[in-house]
Amino acid sequence: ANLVLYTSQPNEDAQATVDGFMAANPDIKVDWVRDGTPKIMAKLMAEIEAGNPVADVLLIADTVTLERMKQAGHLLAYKSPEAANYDKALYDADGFYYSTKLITTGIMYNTAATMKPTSWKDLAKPEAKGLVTMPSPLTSGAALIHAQTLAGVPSLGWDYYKELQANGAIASGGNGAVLKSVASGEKAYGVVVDYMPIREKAKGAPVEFVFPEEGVSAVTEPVGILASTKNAEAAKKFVDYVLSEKGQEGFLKLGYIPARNGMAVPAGFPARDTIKVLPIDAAAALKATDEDLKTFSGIFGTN
Amino acid sequence: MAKLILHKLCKDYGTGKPAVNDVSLKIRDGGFLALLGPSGCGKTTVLRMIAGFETPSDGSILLGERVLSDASGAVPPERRNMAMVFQSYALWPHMTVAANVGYPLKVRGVSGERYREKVGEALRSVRLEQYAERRPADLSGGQRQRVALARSLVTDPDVVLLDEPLANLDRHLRQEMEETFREFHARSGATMVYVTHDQAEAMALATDIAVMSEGRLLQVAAPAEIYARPEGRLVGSLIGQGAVLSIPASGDDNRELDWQRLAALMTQGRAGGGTIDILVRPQDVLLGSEGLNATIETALYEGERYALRLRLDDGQVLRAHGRQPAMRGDRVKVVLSKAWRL
Amino acid sequence: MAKLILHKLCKDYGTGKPAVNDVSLKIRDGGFLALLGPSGCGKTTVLRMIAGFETPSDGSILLGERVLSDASGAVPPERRNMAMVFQSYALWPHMTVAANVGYPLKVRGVSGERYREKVGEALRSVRLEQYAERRPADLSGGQRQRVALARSLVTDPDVVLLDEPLANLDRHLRQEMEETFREFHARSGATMVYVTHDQAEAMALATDIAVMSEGRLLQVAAPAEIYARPEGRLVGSLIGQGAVLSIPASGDDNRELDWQRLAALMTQGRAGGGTIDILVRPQDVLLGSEGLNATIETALYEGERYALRLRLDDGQVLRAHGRQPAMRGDRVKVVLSKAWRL
Amino acid sequence: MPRLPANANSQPRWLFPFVTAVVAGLCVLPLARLVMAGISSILNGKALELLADPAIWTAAWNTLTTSVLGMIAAVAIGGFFALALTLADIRGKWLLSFLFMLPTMIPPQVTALSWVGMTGPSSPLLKALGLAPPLGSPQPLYSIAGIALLYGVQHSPLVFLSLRAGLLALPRDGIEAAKLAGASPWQMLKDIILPLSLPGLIAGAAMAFVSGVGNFGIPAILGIPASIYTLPTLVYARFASFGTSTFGDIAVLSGMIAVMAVVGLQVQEQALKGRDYRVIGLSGASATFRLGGMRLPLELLLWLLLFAILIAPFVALVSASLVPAYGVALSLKTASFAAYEEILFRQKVTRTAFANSIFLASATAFGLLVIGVLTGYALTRGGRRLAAALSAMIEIPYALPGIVISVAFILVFAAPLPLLGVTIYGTIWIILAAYFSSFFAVGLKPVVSALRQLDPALEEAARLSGAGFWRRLIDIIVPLIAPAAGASVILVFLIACNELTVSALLWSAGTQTLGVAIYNLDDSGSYDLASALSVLVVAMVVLLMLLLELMAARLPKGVVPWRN
Ligand SMILES: Nc1ncnc2c1ncn2[C@@H]1O[C@H](COP(=O)(O)OP(=O)(O)OP(=O)(O)O)[C@@H](O)[C@H]1O
Ligand SMILES: Nc1ncnc2c1ncn2[C@@H]1O[C@H](COP(=O)(O)OP(=O)(O)OP(=O)(O)O)[C@@H](O)[C@H]1O
Ligand SMILES: [Mg+2]
Ligand SMILES: [Mg+2]
Repeated sequence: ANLVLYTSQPNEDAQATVDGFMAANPDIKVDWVRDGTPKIMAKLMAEIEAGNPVADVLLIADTVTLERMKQAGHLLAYKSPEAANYDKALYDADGFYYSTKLITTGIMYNTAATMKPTSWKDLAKPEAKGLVTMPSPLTSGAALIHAQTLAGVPSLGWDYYKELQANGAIASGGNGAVLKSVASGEKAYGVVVDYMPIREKAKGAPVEFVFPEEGVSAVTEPVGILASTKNAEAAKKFVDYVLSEKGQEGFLKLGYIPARNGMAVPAGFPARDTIKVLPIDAAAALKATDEDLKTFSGIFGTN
Repeated sequence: MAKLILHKLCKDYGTGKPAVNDVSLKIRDGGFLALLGPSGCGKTTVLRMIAGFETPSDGSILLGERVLSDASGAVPPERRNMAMVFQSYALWPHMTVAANVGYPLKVRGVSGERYREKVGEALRSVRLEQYAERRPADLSGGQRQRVALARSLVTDPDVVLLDEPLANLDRHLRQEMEETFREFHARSGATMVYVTHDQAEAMALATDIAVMSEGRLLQVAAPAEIYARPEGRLVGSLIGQGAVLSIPASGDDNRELDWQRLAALMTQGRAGGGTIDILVRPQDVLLGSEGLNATIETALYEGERYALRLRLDDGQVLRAHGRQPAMRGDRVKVVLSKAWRL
Repeated sequence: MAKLILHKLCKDYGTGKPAVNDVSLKIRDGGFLALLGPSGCGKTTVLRMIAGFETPSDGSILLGERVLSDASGAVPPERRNMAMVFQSYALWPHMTVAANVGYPLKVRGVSGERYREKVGEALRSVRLEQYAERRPADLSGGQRQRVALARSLVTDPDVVLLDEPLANLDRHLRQEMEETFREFHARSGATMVYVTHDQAEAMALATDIAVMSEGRLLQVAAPAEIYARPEGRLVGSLIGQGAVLSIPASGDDNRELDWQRLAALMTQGRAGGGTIDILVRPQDVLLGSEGLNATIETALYEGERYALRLRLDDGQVLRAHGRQPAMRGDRVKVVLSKAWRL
Repeated sequence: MPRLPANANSQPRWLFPFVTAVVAGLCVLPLARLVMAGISSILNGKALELLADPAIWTAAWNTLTTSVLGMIAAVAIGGFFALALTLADIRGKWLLSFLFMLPTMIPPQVTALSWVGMTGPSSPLLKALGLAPPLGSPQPLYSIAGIALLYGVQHSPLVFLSLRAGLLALPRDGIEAAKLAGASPWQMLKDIILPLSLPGLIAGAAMAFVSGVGNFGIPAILGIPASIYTLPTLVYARFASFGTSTFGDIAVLSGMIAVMAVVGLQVQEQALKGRDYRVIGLSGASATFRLGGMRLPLELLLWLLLFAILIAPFVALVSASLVPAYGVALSLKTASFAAYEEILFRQKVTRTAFANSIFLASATAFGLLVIGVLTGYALTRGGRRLAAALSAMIEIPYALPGIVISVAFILVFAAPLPLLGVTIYGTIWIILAAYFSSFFAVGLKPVVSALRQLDPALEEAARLSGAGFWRRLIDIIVPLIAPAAGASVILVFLIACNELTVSALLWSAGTQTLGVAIYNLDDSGSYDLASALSVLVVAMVVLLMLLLELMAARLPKGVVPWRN
């Protein structure tokens, strides 16, 4: 049977990744399915519940999700030789999952906006009153990680979110919705993942992306192998490939910051070492997830 | 009230043959016109034009001074103050019998005690008091027809259009309903137009009878007149159960012919000079020991008497009444005591 | 073909009063039964049970040896090989006239030349050859009824059910159609059940007449029999246009009463001994210079003669025929030449 | 003596068991499996904890209010169009009806976004009028009323088609009788026309309500910014944080949605009860109202509504497909057909998606017509009580968010089928099965209401002609309910054609649907490609509708909804 990949990467990216892998391993054929993280997880969990998971390899948004899979015993441990080239914080010590790239969350603004924000705090200023939008952690995995990350920064914390809420910020949909909202000028500022506004700007959209001075949160699109796989060998090859220099270059070409040490950054990004990534502990974040979601929705009023 | 005038009315459904063709008719104020004619001759179409459901292809309709419809436009049905019994009843299935009957009142803003009273009265007049709360679907055919009847008589319309309103009723009810019509007509003074295929009904009710055929108006006259002096074969054969015979032309202008004259003409043989049509009513055909030779073709028991169909030796058909049972094929002699030249 | 047997048939629609109540009836093989009765008496319901659209609440229906319906179940209508003319026609609006008529043939797998021939023949017999390609919605009321008629006669059914099939037709067509029924009946030998409110029609066509009232069967007999010897007030008044009088009991068993006997009874006054009902037919009421005193209540012109309603001095109503015009309120004397004790 | 069959009822004996089996297979089984999956979590109280959360109840309340208000809006808009276009002498009926079918084809998110754009600071229209609110002003559509309004816009064609079928069955003479009784047009509408076409109207309203209950796209875009959650958005949120209790939570939330749908159905049954809608005699109301001086204003109003409902969002869609990036103003300089080129000639997924969606949509539409007619027949002719239970079962899947249905189907079909040993999971057949389940209610409703209006004598006459069940179904019943059958096929086709949430989880390589393709493009930031594909889908549907128009002469009267 073919190797089956479940991924939340955008279509073209997924196709490029798979094409690259198949070019490197002509004897393995890969079928892939892509969807938003919540949907792909719903699909996978339902398959597991039904006793017949189809996927062999997962390549999805955030480590928290894979940490949950790991704890539920759905993942296979594999120590990839490529791990040596990676920062220890970027993969699971037992080899259950490996980060593949950095997708940071920062601030975008419409070029028509009067204030040019440089820090997270700027979004709570009066100039931004009613003009800020961000993705909801209930919809987007990256947004959840982002909230958990900022909440852990002493100078920001949940109080920062309360200020935002008081300043008329809204938490809506996913990153795509934020992008549209800001690009169309409906809102002036948005909290959003980096590659979207950078790509759109390149196409001519009236937007700008900034890496705030406090630092950015990041999701790392980890890869992991399902415990139930019948294609373990091929799956391991796939993991090795995405972690390899070749695989990482592929991501770079697609406009992402590779996770591997010593790689360049895509056009439009500041140099890798000037980007300050705020740390997050996947296991701890997982434990706090329900609590954090509640806190967040408490602030933004789903009650 | 006022005169209802149809002026050169035409209606063509686009089927090639006009359904109504050049019909002109005056119905006097408070008149009661019966419209008679074979199936498909355009009676319903005339009614529908009077009501305003069909726009005439040509001609006009007036009620007194008021133009109801002509080339320039038409008054919509809801503002004509007419009532109609549809051939298909047209009851509203979602309303009870009482609501069906009371609807024209409701529309006119009648309510409360007066509404109940009027509806009750109308239902009583058609013997349906006990069915007030039923739905039309749960009624028998005749009962449905009576609901439609009650509905048409519940208000005070200027014109009442009745399309075979008694077709599905038994004799007793029919007589009662005829009585009801007569009373209603006398009381309200409404102009009534009554389509029927039953000549006896028409005679019994109407002040005028109009006979149509293939979209054309053949004759309009009072019942006695049209019975006594029908114009043309069709009217003659439609009114009264007479038979039409073709006999050699008499040459004179007299239209009433007696047996002497008839015997002379009919025995004289087919000498030139053309033929004329005469109408012979069954009651004027006397069976006896003299007269023309005829053969009994059919003899139908009608209760009171036998309806006989006779064939004369020259092949023409006569109708007669007989008191005695008769057999098909029996030879008889007949005298025609009276005939009418058409 | 075989005998159609209704055995203790009941139908209750759940309205409190059964629509059909304990009706038992045998229609002989190839018989022609006319079902007569006032509006709402249950005629259509009987037909619908025979056809299988309603399951009887009680009782059974047999066609020869074959049980069509009883407590244990019923043969579905589509396997009864019957045909019916519905009171509401039930034509299919999406099909042409020809397709409506031909549908029973199509279902039976008849096609090609034979199909066209049969449909053509059926349409010809109801005079609708020219309307074959019309839709029912574009026909007149009588034309629709004729389509329904043609549809019911196009196949060779075992039983034909006719629910007031001629109600909307004029006299000429009616006579032609009666002829068609008679021919069809003779040719096919099908058992016919014919609902009508027209006693003359029933008499003319049927081999047997059944009279119903309020769901019950009152009398079944041959036409002459039921005319001559009606049982009970209702049958008496329904068959022939007789009037029913109440007179002092005669004390003897003779049911045919002549004028002598009647005069004696009626003038003897209301001495004890109870009363009896007698039926007096209009043709037996002779207006003259002697006899009972009566007042003319209404005199309706019927063409051939006047239909008179007379009120006797004791308040009872009589019906009579008069040749001369008569005025309301005229005093006359009548002799009752014949009467029948009900 | 030969034994008699047990009933002379018009249903063949196999029909009711068959229908029950179909409903059990399509509707009950998947949902039962979902509940089973959640049962441990329900048992250990985790899922029930959910019910103690006031947020759930707020969401339930929001769902209810938005759906009810949305239904009212849909009835108002769709009903207005249906009445005006079937009963009045409006000019250009053909075009108006034709265009009015299309809003169903524009994905709800697109409609929502274009309305937001249309009324927001960057609205070209408002800018041109100088009425554009300043950057960042509050958006009035982010509210219960806004969501309801868009539900109304999105679902009004459902009401339109269903009511129209009811109106076409009106008895002509019944309307004439009302006119002659002196009823003004308004009274006639109120007393005769609407009550008589109530089955169609209520069916449309019920579909609009249930569609609102299950809608995700609109509250996701309009609700979440204002912190208005509905049960479907909450369900998605549950999936976002997949945990051990998720199946239990989903089962509980679905249960709440199901209860809402069933209550709605009950209300509908009550509204229809105790009345008779069987039309006696010939039906077919032709244009009944002459509008006179009212005609022009009414026509203007119709076109204005159509502009807001269809043309504006569609123009937004087209312009988004012509500019290279979101937020770039469309001008001659910025416009390019690059997106179409890419979609048509480079993306091979486009062709697959078109083929799959057309196959799925037509198979579902016609399959459900067959099942719907059989089921409708059994429901209207059979016992009331069982029928009510079956209707409820059929209703629920349509009310549930697509993601729940698809999860339920994965639970049932991920493992190989017992006995057969083959698995349909991962093939196109599982999507088809899920569509059957999900759109059963849409296909069934118009058919049932038309059967309710049918004069029973017409079928009786066919039976006496000797026509067995199938025969009269094909020859008599289906042609007689043709307008409703047409509505059913077209509705299901349109909805299935750009359906997203059901197929989102069920597709796999090679079985992408158009909805999935558009969503994926959109989700990965290729807005221009997504818009271009959406435009192409609309174009395809218009093409198919024109094809239908060409065949119209050979179809029964009333099937093609834009023909009168
Ligand atoms: N579906 C029904 N539900 C309740 N009652 C009904 C139903 N159909 C008929 N009835 C009642 O049953 C009785 C008999 O009805 P049926 O139709 O058999 O009368 P009928 O003899 O055919 O009368 P008509 O000559 O007026 O057609 C009537 O009183 C009628 O009101
Ligand atoms: N909508 C229509 N389209 C085409 N032709 C029609 C339409 N309605 C009636 N006709 C035709 O017009 C003629 C007159 O019809 P109309 O209904 O007026 O007859 P009628 O005198 O009432 O007959 P009946 O006594 O049978 O009811 C008939 O030949 C009929 O076929
Ligand atoms: Mg007529
Ligand atoms: Mg009847």
